[in-house]
Amino acid sequence: MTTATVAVSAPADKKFKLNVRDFGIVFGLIAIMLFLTLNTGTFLTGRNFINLFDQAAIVGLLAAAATLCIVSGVFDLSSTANLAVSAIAGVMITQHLGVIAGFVGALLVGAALGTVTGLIVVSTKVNSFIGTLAVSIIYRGLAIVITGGAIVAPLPEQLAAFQTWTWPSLFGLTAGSVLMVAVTIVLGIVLWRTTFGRRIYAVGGNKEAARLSGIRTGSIQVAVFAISGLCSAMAGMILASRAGSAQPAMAIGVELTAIAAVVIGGTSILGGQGAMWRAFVGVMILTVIGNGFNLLHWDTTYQQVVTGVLILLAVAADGLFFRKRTG
Amino acid sequence: MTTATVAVSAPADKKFKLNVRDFGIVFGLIAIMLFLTLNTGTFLTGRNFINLFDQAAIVGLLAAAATLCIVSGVFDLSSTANLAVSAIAGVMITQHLGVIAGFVGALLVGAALGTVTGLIVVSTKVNSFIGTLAVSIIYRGLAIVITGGAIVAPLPEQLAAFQTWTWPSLFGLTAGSVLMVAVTIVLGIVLWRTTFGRRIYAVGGNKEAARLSGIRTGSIQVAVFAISGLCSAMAGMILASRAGSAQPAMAIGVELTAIAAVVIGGTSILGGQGAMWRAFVGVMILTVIGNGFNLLHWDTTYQQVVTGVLILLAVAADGLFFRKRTG
Amino acid sequence: MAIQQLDSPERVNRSAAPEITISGIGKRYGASTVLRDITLSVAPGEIHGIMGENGAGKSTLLKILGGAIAADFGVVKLDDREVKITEPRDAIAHGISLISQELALIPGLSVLENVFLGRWANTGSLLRSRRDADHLERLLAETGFELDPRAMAGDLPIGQQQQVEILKALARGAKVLCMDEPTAVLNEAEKAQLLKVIRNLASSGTTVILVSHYLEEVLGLVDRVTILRDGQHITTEDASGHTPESLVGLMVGREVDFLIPEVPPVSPEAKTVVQVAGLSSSKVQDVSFTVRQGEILGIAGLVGSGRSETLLAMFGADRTTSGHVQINGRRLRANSIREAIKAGMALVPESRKEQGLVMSRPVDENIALSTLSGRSLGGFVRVAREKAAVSEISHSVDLRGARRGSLIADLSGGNQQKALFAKWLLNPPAVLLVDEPTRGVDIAAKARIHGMIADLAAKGTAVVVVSSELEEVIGLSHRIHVMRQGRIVAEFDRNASRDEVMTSAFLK
Amino acid sequence: AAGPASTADAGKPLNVGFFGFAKSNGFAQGTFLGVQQAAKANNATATFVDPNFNAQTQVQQIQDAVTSKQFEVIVVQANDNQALIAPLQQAVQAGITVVVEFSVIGPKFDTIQPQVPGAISIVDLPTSNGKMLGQMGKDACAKVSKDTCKVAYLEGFKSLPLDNARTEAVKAELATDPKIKLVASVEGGYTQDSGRQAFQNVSQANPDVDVVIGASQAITGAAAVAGNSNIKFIGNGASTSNVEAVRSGKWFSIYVSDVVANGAKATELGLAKARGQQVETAVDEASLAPNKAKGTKEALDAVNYVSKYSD
Ligand SMILES: Nc1ncnc2c1ncn2[C@@H]1O[C@H](COP(=O)(O)OP(=O)(O)OP(=O)(O)O)[C@@H](O)[C@H]1O
Ligand SMILES: Nc1ncnc2c1ncn2[C@@H]1O[C@H](COP(=O)(O)OP(=O)(O)OP(=O)(O)O)[C@@H](O)[C@H]1O
Ligand SMILES: [Mg+2]
Ligand SMILES: [Mg+2]
Repeated sequence: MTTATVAVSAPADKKFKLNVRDFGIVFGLIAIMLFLTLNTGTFLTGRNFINLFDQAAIVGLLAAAATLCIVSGVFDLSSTANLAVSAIAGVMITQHLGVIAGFVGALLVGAALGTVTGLIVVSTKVNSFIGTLAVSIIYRGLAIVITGGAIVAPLPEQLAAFQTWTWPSLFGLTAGSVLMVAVTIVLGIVLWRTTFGRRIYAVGGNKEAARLSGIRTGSIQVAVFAISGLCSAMAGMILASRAGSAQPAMAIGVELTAIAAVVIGGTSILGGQGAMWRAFVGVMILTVIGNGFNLLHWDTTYQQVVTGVLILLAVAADGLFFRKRTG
Repeated sequence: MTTATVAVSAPADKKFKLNVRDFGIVFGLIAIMLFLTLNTGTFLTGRNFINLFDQAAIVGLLAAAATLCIVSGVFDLSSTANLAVSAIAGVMITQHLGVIAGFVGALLVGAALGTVTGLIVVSTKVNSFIGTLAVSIIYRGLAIVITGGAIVAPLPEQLAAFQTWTWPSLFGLTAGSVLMVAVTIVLGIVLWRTTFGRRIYAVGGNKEAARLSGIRTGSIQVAVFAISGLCSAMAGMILASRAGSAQPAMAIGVELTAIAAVVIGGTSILGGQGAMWRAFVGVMILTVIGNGFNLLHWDTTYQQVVTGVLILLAVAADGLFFRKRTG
Repeated sequence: MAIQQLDSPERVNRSAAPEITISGIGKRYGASTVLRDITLSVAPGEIHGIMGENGAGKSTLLKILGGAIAADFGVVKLDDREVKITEPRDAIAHGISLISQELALIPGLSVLENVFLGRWANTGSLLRSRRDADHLERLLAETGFELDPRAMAGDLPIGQQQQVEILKALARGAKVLCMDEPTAVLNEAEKAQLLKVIRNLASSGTTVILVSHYLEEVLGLVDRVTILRDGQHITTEDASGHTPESLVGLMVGREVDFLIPEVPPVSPEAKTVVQVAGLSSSKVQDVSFTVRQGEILGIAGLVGSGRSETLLAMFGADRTTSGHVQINGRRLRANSIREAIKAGMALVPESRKEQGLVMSRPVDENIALSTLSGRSLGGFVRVAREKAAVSEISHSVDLRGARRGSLIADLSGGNQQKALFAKWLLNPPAVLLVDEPTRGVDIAAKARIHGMIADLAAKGTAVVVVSSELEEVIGLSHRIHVMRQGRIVAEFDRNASRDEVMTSAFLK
Repeated sequence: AAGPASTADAGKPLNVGFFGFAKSNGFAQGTFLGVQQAAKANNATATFVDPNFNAQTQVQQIQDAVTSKQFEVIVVQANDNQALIAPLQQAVQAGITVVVEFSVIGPKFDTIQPQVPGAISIVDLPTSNGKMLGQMGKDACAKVSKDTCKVAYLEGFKSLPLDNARTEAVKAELATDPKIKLVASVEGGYTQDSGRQAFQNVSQANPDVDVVIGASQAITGAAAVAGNSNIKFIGNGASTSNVEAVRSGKWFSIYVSDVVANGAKATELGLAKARGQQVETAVDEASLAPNKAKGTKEALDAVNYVSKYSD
């Protein structure tokens, strides 16, 4: 069986090429950042980077969760509806039991709702896209029912503590940004190096094959939805903390931005492929484009056209030049 | 070869079962309609059906196009952005060349933009979900650029003619509703009985197999995007006709409703499966739920929760009871 | 669940293989009964063959044992204890591993990760890939497979994917191995190696249940053989008393002539139909040959030698870098499948699932797909004509199990292969390229496909056959080219011996 | 950061950033007209920064404007009443003059006082807006010669607290008149199409409805399907076509806000403060509108009111 080795020829060369290909989208991000550094005096400042991370916090958390979902072969369009409900629950708990209980409560509610979403999707076998869309309508409705459609806010004396997540912390970044970075790293390691992560890839790559290998595909997907719920709750907590209040319409539509960021980063929406750093790069590309526009003082009339073209260029370049083999 | 006949036993029985399974979602729609008929005096009236069809016209047109796209394996998230641009173009042409030229122009612009979207997606090989999302940002931007952000309206003396699509026609239905029904039927036949339709299924079901069968997979998808653009333009024309004007923010987000309707009807988002009548049933389920709520005089606070639950029930029932085999 | 707890995988590993008894197993899909009252038992350490025509229910039976699908009736007993197998994980917990006909690898994971899928070595939940890698190295040494542990499973040729599946079962310490046509996608050398592995496993106490259409292979390997026909158990007998002919008699219920038919010699004045000149692509270099009217050219070679790529390049499906193809003196535009089809070329590709069939569509539609325009009027499909043509061709390839509107995915593997063949014969081609034409079809159908290829040649079609079954290539072809590393390295006439061809394929 | 004192020089040209709802929105364009006029008159330039109705984008734009120090004055129409609090506080701290225009920013919908410390608030309160809509509903019902007057209210969005606050105010005001029966209160949204759909359903369920109140875009859609009925329409908003509808007698009345005047006033206040002057920090926009925002035919005719925006 000597011929079997033909395919493994010149491994060193191959490996290098693979790397360049795989990181194509990073060059896109670097190119945009370089352009902004050269064309504005303000892009490459500490203050601006603090802003960038702060702006990326919400989408970043949702995109990290969306990466797990998409890699495991599901979409979670209910994430921002869950965000609203858990933020509202957090504020209501805060009113009665204090700020810390409120934050913990928000996270528990988020994880619980995520689990419920997962159980619904897995047990009814409905396509996750439509299933979570329906669930998101239900959760938004729930948010209206429990608030009566009004804004909820912590008691005035709790407000300062409640706004913890807007405070500067590590490297001057807001606590919310730090949380986002931490969650991205932790979930990145989970996906990359744990058995759970491997199972996520397996379920998303070929569900039937995973099942035939004895993997409980349903449990894996429910767990992924639960984590997604947890991340939504964190994002909700940060948003509520910034605003000092919560309401049913929070972050409508941001779930799509998060999915867009994940895909721009290069994770396949077909499942079974992708990585956490890709979500982060995708989020950063979107954030930097918006930021750059504002710093460049360009006429915002053309902003949308240019934003669209840039996203297209980034994704197309990645596909055309760097990852031909999957084409 | 006597054994060949064994498998064809009891064909009558078999055929009936197959049908029930396939039409599961129709029973969901009938159940909702029956409930409304029994619980309101107003649901089962001619006037209300005229309203229902009128309300379904826009989503119906977009869902018909979305069915072609999804069956052929692509998403068109740019459809409502295209809708806005072509409606605006239609109004502007109307101002200079008259109403008929305006309508024809709108359709041409819509088809042309759809073709451009298709060429971009096919030639850059980018995933259609993210590609058309980027394109939709560009088209919305374009709409702002050409209008300067303002509303455009036909000249006052053109208004009456421009509002043709709101006039009652066949069976008292508005002309817009009739157009929607006609387009659904025509595209349904295209998908069901033409070589083009067969090719759409093949490309969506297995692109490589389609290519090796001599099908120009790229051309098929571009054609599908062009048709999608044409349908968007029709929807835009009806919307502008109703409003007597057009503006860049028209119908934002309705593309997702259309996709939801398609999937609720039972077309798989994986491509290669589905049918046009499913889109129509999906659109009708969504429309009837909204309509029913208002007729029932229920407290609208719970409307969203109930809507979500109903959608979930309809889709889950279809999956669980009627189409087990594809699970 | 209770049983699962009693028999933890570790305990199964240490104990010997159980005696398997199945009784009264039945399975229905809608109104059609696929398995009816199957009762048989398999002794520990036995190699048990299961044979039958395409659609007889062999895969269904194995899937039930492996937990991939649940039986509607009947029970499975292990060592006289009834066990409930409703999910693959139940079967795995009892030491039963299924290697199904459609391979079940995760394309985006590496060989290493696939082999230990679901049972990776770990501390807490962090992976310990080093330990897995060592384990895999041992398994590779035991089996003699040569695989790169880091290669992506999706990038491997199908033969190596099959090896990964076997390693996967071994890594689980399976005591019962259910293999559904494992050799169908392998070449001669790989086949021989696999049979050796199976024998080793059996001699160390593993039970093997094997489905195969290769009569000699089965007879040379198994202890006993069970015959299924139309979902029913016909008989279970010792293999030793049987000949290929007697087995076929049991399977089909009548006599079949399954020798490769004699193809008439090419007449000396037959025109050259196909001329391939210096064709090169990323996978093949400077391939040139001609095929005359009524001639069958066979291409032999090892996995990865570029045989399939030669056909794909000729058909315009793989991008060529130089060279060209002429049909009847007319030079084809490079890289245009449509022009190749228009010139009368047809390609039966090697992978029916990836390249051949649209699984989500009905059988009829699949068969008619490449010849749509010929049976349409003003863009509309002429359904009645299509139906007539399809049912005629289905009959002549002996396609079974297709009801009105049934999806191609619901057919048995062998019948899918027949549908694929039918698709390209719907319009009789002037040039027929076939890649592994009889992969997974039963002996009778194989004879029929061979007969059809010979018939087409007799009527003047120029045929190029690629097959990993040397008998098939040698038996069918007038001439044989051998490929190695993307080049044609030798040419033989039809009197060549197996050994001659093998040697030239291996030679460095 | 630079304090207000450094921009006190009256002769120095200043930059005004108008963070409107969206460029594609006629209301925001009308406001921008006023912003431009006031900027020109006060030695300043005005720029429309377009978030396209997206609250998160708007947050980002304000943060980035603080970083790039592009504007001395920010006039903002909030797409979200809470998300903008934090970035606007940053802006105030960075020495930028912040003017909150039209939409309240902060959790309270019943006060015109600025809820972002240090900002100027020139707003249209949803509660007083709702009360006025209710009053006009009562006026309309007074002209209905039946024992009970059936009113339908087309709300904005149930998920928006601001809309809900307005809805509550409308309902409370209508409830003070025993003759009035509120037969429906449903989501009517802010487009003609959503209004059309809501009205179709409402009138199907209540064929004899007398008065319909709602956002003027929604009312435009509703009136288009109502045809020549006797229904009295009351719209919340005063675009050219809305004003025309009232003055021609097709609609009963509208809630008028003079967007150009509002934009101009907001900009004047902002520029004055940036140049170090003392200015009022809480203005009720209804007070800038003709007839305290009650746009009946008589009131509009009396001042020969012409709207400066279309929607
Ligand atoms: N999901 C399904 N739905 C309906 N019919 C099915 C399904 N799966 C299998 N069948 C039918 O069951 C019968 C037995 O199929 P099975 O795959 O067990 O055959 P097989 O003996 O393995 O044949 P082959 O040799 O071709 O692999 C066939 O007639 C097939 O069409
Ligand atoms: N997905 C792939 N990625 C990388 N290389 C590949 C891939 N598929 C095939 N190859 C390489 O292409 C060459 C020829 O492929 P292939 O195995 O299909 O040849 P073949 O002669 O048709 O063999 P067989 O038909 O027995 O599979 C080999 O060098 C093989 O390793
Ligand atoms: Mg089989
Ligand atoms: Mg091959």
